[in-house]
Amino acid sequence: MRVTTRQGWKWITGFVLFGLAAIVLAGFLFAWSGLYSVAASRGHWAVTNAALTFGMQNSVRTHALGIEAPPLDSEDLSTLGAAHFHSGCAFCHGAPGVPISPIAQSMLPSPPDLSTSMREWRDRELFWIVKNGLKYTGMPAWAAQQRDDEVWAVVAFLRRLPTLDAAAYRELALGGLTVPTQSGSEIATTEGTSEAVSACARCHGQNRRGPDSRLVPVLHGQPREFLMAALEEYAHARRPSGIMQPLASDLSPEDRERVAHYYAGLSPPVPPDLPLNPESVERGRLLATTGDTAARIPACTDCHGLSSLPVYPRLAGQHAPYIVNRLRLWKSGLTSRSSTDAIMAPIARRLTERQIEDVAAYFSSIRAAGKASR
Amino acid sequence: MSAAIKPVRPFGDFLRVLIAPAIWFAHFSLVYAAEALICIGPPADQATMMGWIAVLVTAAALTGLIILAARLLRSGNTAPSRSDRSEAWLRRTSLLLTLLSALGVVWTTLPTAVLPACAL
Amino acid sequence: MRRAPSLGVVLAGSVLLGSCGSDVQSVLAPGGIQSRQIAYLAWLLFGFGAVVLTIVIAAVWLAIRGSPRIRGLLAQENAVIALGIAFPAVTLTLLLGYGVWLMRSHLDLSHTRDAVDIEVVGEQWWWRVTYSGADGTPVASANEIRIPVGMPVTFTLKAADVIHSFWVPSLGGKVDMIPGRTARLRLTAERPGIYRGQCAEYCGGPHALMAFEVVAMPAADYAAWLQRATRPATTPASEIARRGQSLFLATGCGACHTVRGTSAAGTLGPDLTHIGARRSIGIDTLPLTRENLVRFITDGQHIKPGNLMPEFRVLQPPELEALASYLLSLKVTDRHG
Amino acid sequence: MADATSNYPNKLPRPRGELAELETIWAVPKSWRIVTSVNNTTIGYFYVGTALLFFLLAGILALLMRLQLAVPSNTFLSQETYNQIFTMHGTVMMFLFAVPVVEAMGILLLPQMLGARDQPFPRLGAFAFWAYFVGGLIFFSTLFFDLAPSGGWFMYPPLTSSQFSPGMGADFWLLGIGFIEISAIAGAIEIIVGVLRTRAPGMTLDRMPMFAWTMLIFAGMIVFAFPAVILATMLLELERAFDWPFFIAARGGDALLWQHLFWFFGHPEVYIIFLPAAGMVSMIVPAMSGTPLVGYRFVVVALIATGFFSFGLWVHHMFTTGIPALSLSFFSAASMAVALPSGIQVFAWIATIASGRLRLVTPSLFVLGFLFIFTLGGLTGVMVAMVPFDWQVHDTYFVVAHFHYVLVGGMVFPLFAAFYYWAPAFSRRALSERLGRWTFWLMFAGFNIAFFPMHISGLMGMPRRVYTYPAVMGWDILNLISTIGAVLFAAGVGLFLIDLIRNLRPSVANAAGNIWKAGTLEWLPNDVYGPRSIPIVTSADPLWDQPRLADDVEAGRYYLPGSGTGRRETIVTSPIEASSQYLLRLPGPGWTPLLAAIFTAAFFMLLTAKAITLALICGVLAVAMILVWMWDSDPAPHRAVDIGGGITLPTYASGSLSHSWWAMIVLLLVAGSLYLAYVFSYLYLWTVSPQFWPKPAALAPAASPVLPAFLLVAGSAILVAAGRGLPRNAQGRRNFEILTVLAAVALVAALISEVSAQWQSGLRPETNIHGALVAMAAFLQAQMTLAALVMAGFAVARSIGGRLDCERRVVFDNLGLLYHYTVGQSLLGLLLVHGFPRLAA
Repeated sequence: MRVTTRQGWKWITGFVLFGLAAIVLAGFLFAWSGLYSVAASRGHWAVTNAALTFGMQNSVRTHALGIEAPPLDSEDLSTLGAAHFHSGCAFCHGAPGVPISPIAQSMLPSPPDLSTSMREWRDRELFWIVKNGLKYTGMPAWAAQQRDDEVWAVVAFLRRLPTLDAAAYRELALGGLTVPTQSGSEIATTEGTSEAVSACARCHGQNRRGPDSRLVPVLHGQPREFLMAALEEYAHARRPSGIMQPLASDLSPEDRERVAHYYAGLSPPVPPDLPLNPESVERGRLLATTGDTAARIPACTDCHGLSSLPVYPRLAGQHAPYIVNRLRLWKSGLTSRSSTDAIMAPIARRLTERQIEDVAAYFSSIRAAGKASR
Repeated sequence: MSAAIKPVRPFGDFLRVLIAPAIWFAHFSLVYAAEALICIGPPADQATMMGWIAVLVTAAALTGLIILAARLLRSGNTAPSRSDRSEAWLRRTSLLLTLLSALGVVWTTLPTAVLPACAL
Repeated sequence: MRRAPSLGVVLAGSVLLGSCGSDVQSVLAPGGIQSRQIAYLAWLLFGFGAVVLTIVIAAVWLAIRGSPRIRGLLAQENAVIALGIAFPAVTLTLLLGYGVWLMRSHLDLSHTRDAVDIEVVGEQWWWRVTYSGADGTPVASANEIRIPVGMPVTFTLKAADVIHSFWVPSLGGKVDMIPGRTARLRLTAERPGIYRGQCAEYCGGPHALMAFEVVAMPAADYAAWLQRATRPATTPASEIARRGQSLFLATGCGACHTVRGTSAAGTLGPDLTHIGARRSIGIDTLPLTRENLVRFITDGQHIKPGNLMPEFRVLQPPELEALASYLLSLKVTDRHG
Repeated sequence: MADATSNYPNKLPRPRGELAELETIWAVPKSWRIVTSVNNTTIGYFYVGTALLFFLLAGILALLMRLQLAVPSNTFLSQETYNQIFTMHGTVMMFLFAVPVVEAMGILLLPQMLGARDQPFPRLGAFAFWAYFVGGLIFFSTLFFDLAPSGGWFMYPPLTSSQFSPGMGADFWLLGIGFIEISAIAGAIEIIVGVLRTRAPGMTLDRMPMFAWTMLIFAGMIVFAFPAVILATMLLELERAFDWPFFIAARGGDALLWQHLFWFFGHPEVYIIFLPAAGMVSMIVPAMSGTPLVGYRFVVVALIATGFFSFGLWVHHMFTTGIPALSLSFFSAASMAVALPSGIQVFAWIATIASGRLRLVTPSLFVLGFLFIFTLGGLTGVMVAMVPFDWQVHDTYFVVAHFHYVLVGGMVFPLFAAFYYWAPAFSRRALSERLGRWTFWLMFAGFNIAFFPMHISGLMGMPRRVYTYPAVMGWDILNLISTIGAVLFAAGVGLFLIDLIRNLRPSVANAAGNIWKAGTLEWLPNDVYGPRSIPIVTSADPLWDQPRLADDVEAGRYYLPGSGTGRRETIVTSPIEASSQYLLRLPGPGWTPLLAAIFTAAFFMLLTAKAITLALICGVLAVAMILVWMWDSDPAPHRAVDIGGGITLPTYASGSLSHSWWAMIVLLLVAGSLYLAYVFSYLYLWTVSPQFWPKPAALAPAASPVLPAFLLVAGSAILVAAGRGLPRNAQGRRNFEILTVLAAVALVAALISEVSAQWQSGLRPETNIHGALVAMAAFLQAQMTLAALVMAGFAVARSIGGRLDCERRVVFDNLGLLYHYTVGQSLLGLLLVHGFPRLAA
């Protein structure tokens, strides 16, 4: 039987179209019948699993192509990342000395134990996963999509994770906090373990001890009004941070007031003697105290000085990397609904990269002048 | 078919039409540049300098235009009527352009008689 | 055929000119020597334009509908020479001469020493005004310019960032303010009054809202006013104003604004030493009232999008109340001495 | 001669298959391959269509603005959106509509009008169109990504500097517009060579259709005006990208330099737009009156005078910048002078109308509307030329009204007249007379209602470029009227579109034909190959004076009734008398112009987005595409061809006879204008801030330019020697190639030696204006050196490929022109940079 080419094409096209329609109809009938089980208890077939994994891996690789990783070997980054990992990720993924929760293990797919088995992702791919999460797996996206800097901190930590044993992990993630042995009654009656309660201190330090990561602000001695306003803005997601938003929203208004009161009452820690470029500090001093008329930058000290409004932060003795990071965030266009950001963001955008470094060096070089008002 | 095999007139013949407006442009540029340069100099004798330059440049430009016009008219008179049509056309076009350019030169010069140099 | 609509348009234009001519900022409502001369020139030019337009329309009409004799006349090259070359050559020579002569009179070659000198710097998007006080000390102000009537005023015009243009139509022509250059403009108001001016060179963002007012006052009043404006700010008298003052300083307003007599000495924004005496807030966008003041402090980016003052939403209503009270109290009182 | 019917160049009947061969050779590629077409009619349709698209887009932007301004304190558009929209409206109308549409009309009409088969450089024409199409669309789409520039179409720094416009919008403007200007210059080269060298035999200068005259002067003005703005955009982009402070006052730059350069382009630009439109009117008025143009010579004089006088007007956009009064008055005088030619033209048209009988059909209506609106615009032009009056109305709505009267009246109305007039020549059906009248009256009434009140709102103090105004100003009624007028005008344009859709059926082969009984050659029966045979022209209106011409041409009685060489071809004639010189073989369809345009566009746009590597790859690909297309051009000499009438034309020409030589000369005039604009900038900035010029001791040593100068002169000598030794056969090639490479090396060595001497003397471009200017000289030298280098490599490659010898030498001739020009420019640069500071000190 011979068919001319043209007829053949017609026939094939018709067949394909009909076949497609049939498949769509059959699919709909199957879904409508409810025969498919969505149970997480059963697991996927191996072939489904392989296909899903294949798709996921390639999706991540492709989407991460355009991302450029910053240097990740900084201690500040990984320390901050560790602290967040402990409260945000370890429940599902485990950590050295922290087993995966049995509840998390019952997810489909069950989350990988990152402390022992981590696929060989590139930095940018890890970043993409942490930032965007993974559909259908339970891996959530980063709570504050504008804060790439925080995501990179987690990636920096993940890079260090395989080298850590339980003790080193505790030191890094808990900020050297020691958890006193608790009595049976204490364990039986308090809500959680003592680690969760000490969430602030893990990053921000306590008493005479400042933050371990210099990307974390020193809260000691900051005005109570400022601390309360900041916590409230985090809690209501007006100030974006994937690290602070979950923690602040856990606290009741009274808790926030108490913790603000606590940090406001602390004496500033003695900053470590770091080598600073004296020229940079001097340029920073000039800018901070007199501003730059040509670039329309007002003097920093007019708002960040001792007699300024208590909702403004004091900057003396603050970590330089923290200041730099914060200013760069605004400069790169961070949109925030915080009322203090509304004032600072336009000014920060006018600073040059060098001015940012100078002014941060200057503020980190001076000592906070005693205790701020309570 | 004689139209197609006539000897080729060089393009320069056409460019000659542009001499008159070019004189205007040169005159214009010179007085403008003179004013600009005089005004960054010492203020003492700006006015006299500008006056002299204006007179000299304008005299030169007008002389040039008059010579041009005279030559165009003369060649128009002397050339026998059988001279080729293109040339006659170009010549009369040049003559009219010379007239317009002369007017342009006079207009450009007019303000130098009224306005002081460099005053803002 | 086309004559009727065209004349109609001209007529309608003249009627509009005459009837709805609001003289808030009009070239045709001159209040100064320079603007009056230019207004004369304008009317002269309109007359000239009307004549020429009529000639052209008539010629077209005749070329289409005229008698064969007239059409024959129009169809000659001589008509082109007469109407297209000779007529414009004569009229334009006259106009050019008049224009140049007028420029000469504007140059004001006999610039007198008793002229008032005022420096105006265009900034994005406001006007920094500096008067020369009695003993030559500079007196800073902003966004409102006071001048004496009948005296020539010399404006020294500069730009701080981009190009602006200083223009008060009822007093005279505009002059651009160009970074790195200094321009001068002489204006003389003939009668007292308030003349609106506006930036005429596109300067980005809220260029449309960069207006100002020139208040022309009798020479004696002006002298007295300048005398008062030279003094530092009054100390706040009421409790609420005193609270406002300390808030003003604590909020960091002084980083950008100056209030002479206090520690606020910023120069990025307008000088506020006597802001309570000004007529408007937000560079002539709103009349100066307590409510508008508060709005501008907390919601300035809506009133004047892109302006360089951040919104101070950190302040609570009672604090804003105190701040506004303080600012409104900043005015020179008429107590002499 | 025309009456001698027995004396036609070619005898009938024509051989069978001659016409079919012509049709095959000139066939336009079918379906989607039509994008590879280079026929002037195809490219012309695309070009006009794209320009109209941009007219509509920019018109929509105008409507948005009018809606925003309809009532005071409106919030329909935000401030930033409005600023972007008015910037884009001006930019798109000027750069993407006005100039391209005129070039498009030129590409579409000129070959037919001149009796040629096609443009002399079909692929260049296609490249110019595609570059404009791709670049224009990308540029316009920035509006949808909030990346559009917002600094005004005039882009004054410092507002557009990186400090005050930090986003990418300004870069899109600078690179996008710079790129579209390059496309305009490509078109101008095409038009100049086309008008001067491809006219039908016998079409002397004084028999040229007036539209061709205006296009010639239009293109000539582009050659001298556009380089100024190209230089300006280069300077500003270099300042934004590398901090070379050309416009930053603190380091000796000057914001006014931009204004000088921009308006040195910008004012002639107005006449660049107006002249071709006036040319269209000069074609339509005689045709509709049925009589030759009265005062043909006067009109030509007016065109030439306009071309010159318009270069003396640029400061009249700067009357309020505080320049000395005397300087201003020079420009006031020149502004008066330029009114004269316009007067001449207006009265020449009126005289023509009077000498014939005007048929009041749609094209005539648009012409009459043009006369009224343009006269009014010209009169307000005289007003703003009066300096004191301009002090008041500059930058107000009075000026907005004025230039819309001049541009819409002077250009859009004639263009619409042209659409209605020429549609039958390019469409199977004419446009509708009934819809046309409606269109005209809506547009005419709408225009006047929209723009006349703006004169008054301007006088009442309304500045330009304001996104809102308070109610107290009393401008609200006038603005509302303007908005209503704008809507009416838009309705007129909309009606025109409906007419186009209903009646326009593009086709040259089966066009409606000479329904107006016009007298010029574009009304001959045409097909894809143009006229069947190339006529002998004996008057300015051949179809009137040779009544049988159309039939005879179509029958193939005149020159070149078929193809002489089996390729596309057209007759090249002498520039003044139009006597036949040689037969030019033209390239057919190809992908290279399209690809070259896409890669060029990609190069500029990626550069804007700072994707440097990708941009460079695309740039190299663009050059490669151009080289590929050049490889096949300049075909080997073919035997001479008999075109009829006993005339045998050679098929190859070199030296000044070659059309390609003319194109290179025009290109070098562009380069020369650009360099003159640079020299002007150098001297101008010195007058502004001489304090930044270093003492002679701080300059590069006086001896340092000796080496580069020597290398340059030596290079020229070597290249001359290479030309002497152009190979006759394979043996001679080696020497020629070595010499050419040596010459290229000398050019590069000269550049390196100059740059290193300056660098060693401590000169840095970002330090101050002097450093930036010296670096700029090197930049411009490097640009020319690179071009000469590519071309030298190309010549060597052709020599190796056996495509260059002592007869087939056009590529080498052009290299020679480019090379010696580069040497001359570089020597002038050395003299300026090393000599001037010593002279000034």
